[in-house]
Amino acid sequence: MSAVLVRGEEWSKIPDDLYIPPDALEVILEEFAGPLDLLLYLIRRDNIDVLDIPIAEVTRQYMVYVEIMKAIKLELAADYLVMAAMLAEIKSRMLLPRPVSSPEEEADPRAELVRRLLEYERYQAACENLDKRVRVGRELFLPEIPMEARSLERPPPTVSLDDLLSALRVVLQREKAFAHHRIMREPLSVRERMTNVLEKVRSDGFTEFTRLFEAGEGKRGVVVTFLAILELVRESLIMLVQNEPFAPIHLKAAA
Amino acid sequence: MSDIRIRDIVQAALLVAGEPLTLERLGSLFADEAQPERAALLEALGEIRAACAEGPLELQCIDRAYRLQTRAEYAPWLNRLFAERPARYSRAVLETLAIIAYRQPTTRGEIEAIRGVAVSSEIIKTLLSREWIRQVGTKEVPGRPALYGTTRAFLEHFNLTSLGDLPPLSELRVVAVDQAGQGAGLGDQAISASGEATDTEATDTEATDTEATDTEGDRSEAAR
Amino acid sequence: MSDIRIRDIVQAALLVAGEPLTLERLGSLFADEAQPERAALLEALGEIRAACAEGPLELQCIDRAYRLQTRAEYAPWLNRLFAERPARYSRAVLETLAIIAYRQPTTRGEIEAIRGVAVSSEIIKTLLSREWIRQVGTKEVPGRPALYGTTRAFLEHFNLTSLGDLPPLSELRVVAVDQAGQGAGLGDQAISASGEATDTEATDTEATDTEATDTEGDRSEAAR
Repeated sequence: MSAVLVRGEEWSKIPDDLYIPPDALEVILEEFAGPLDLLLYLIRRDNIDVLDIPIAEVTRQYMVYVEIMKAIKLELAADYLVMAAMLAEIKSRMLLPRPVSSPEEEADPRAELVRRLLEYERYQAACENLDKRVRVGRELFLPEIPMEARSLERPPPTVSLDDLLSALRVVLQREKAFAHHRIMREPLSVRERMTNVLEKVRSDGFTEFTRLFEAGEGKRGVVVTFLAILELVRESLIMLVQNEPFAPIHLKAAA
Repeated sequence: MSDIRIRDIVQAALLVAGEPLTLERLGSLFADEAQPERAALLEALGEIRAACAEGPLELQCIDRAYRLQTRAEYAPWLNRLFAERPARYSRAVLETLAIIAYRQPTTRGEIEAIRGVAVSSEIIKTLLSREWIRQVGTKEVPGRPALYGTTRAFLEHFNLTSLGDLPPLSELRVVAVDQAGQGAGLGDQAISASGEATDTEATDTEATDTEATDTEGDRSEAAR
Repeated sequence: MSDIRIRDIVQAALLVAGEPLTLERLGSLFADEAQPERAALLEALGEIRAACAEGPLELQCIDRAYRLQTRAEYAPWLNRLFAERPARYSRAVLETLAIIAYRQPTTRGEIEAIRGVAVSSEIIKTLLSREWIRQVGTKEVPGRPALYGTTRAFLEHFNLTSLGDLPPLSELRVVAVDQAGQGAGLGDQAISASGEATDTEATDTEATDTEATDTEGDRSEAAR
């Protein structure tokens, strides 16, 4: 924790005619990581034993800083005010005469504050250690060597047919819960052909019906294609057009 | 510290720069008073080149800038370093793919209706980029949804000559009923309950690991 | 090509990987039939470490993974290579990080209790976006606050082989019995109680937990 500096001079008392450039204000506030940090700073600056804090004096100094922060209209974190209240309370409790006849000795009002300061001090030290470590991008740099002849392969995912089918079984089981969906009546070869037909027909022009059939496929192929076309028409995915009876039939994707 | 040689500094810079370095840029590493001569830098580069002869790196000069790169001979090993691990598809992706296979041409809405759960665009994108499905058209209903079908690559991956090689649905249904029956006296409720359970699972996975690589999958699992 | 040594391949991989590599990952560079033994890989790493002694690099182990990095002595020159200054983090950010590192898994409330000041979401966001911390769970207390822990990226950035590499937290100073205090001496009981509360980790957490809610209460009161 470096001292609070304003224009290169350590700042412990506010001169009456204080002028603080706006930038310096933020520096001051940012310099302290919180009320405990400010208290520790005050304690260390005056070589005070944390275990025996002259609470009145420390409170006075703490308030000076808080007043500065207020005076320069910085939005003071509520925590600073909470601490101010705590200090004031400790101070007043310390002033109360302690009953001599008290059977149980009353705890030192400072005990909780001391505990927190000591605890915070440990982590402050840990923080300084961390900050001092050599770090990547500051003290350490990592080699970044390009690789010659790099090729990017994308291996296929590890999916087996069993995986696929067992996923479908789950769907089917679940589907029973959705009784209103009756799916997949047509043989798969028809569904596959539906996809193929859809790909062949275009939306911006007509495709001749007969061109969808391939002689090499035989009777079964013709039947499958025909069923596929019927199903596509039924699902309104394609339109059939015939200008007059016995004229050539044309197909068009419904778009 | 004083025994750090120009050559070591130049080498360090070439290793970490991530881009080729010109002589000017190399010179700028040094404080003004310690600025080496051009010749000294060139000498350092020469030494580095010579020292590299042993190892996996080589010094390249591209358009008057220098860089260290691995020798091409190392590509077979190094490619394995960057090889993507085979992805593992989530249940949601598999279900979607199965429904497209059996129900094609079909829309995302139809898949959602069957799965009873939303199908994220991630899932569709995953399957499209893997080229296992493709868009074969659009459906003439409001919103004009895309119609998807499976591809030749899909058939090839699963070693099928045609979709007809897939077991017919009726067979799967029987197995499904058998499996459901093992739960002893399952009424409608029980079935719908198990349906719900898988639903949640599906939505869970959808969010995170659509095409998670193994490690990513593990990580997100650990994070949960 | 046949005279490429394991060591050269490992070195090449370390130079191009851009992240620390585990022994498993190094092994995976080799085709199945040429997979070197673990011992051979460790030997290669040993040779690399020895060969580095001369140059600007050193071998470092981060969380059972290896990387090559420049020695800290080269920082003055290498910093001139990059126009961008290394990011500076405020003490609030670093303190928060240190507390998370030493107390993980921990909540924002616990950090606030130790620091005596609110931990802004900005701070947490900064640390999360640097991937130095991550949420590792939620604490089962009202409000279910997030539990944070540090990441592998944290170890990488701060050049730590493991969390155990961090110096131990300094001993909590023993609170001496002091009767000569201002006005009132510290009571024995109070001291031993507070001592116990912070002595062991387990009770430590409890102590700060209660405190956490305390401070939160205070703050909301102050806010009113």
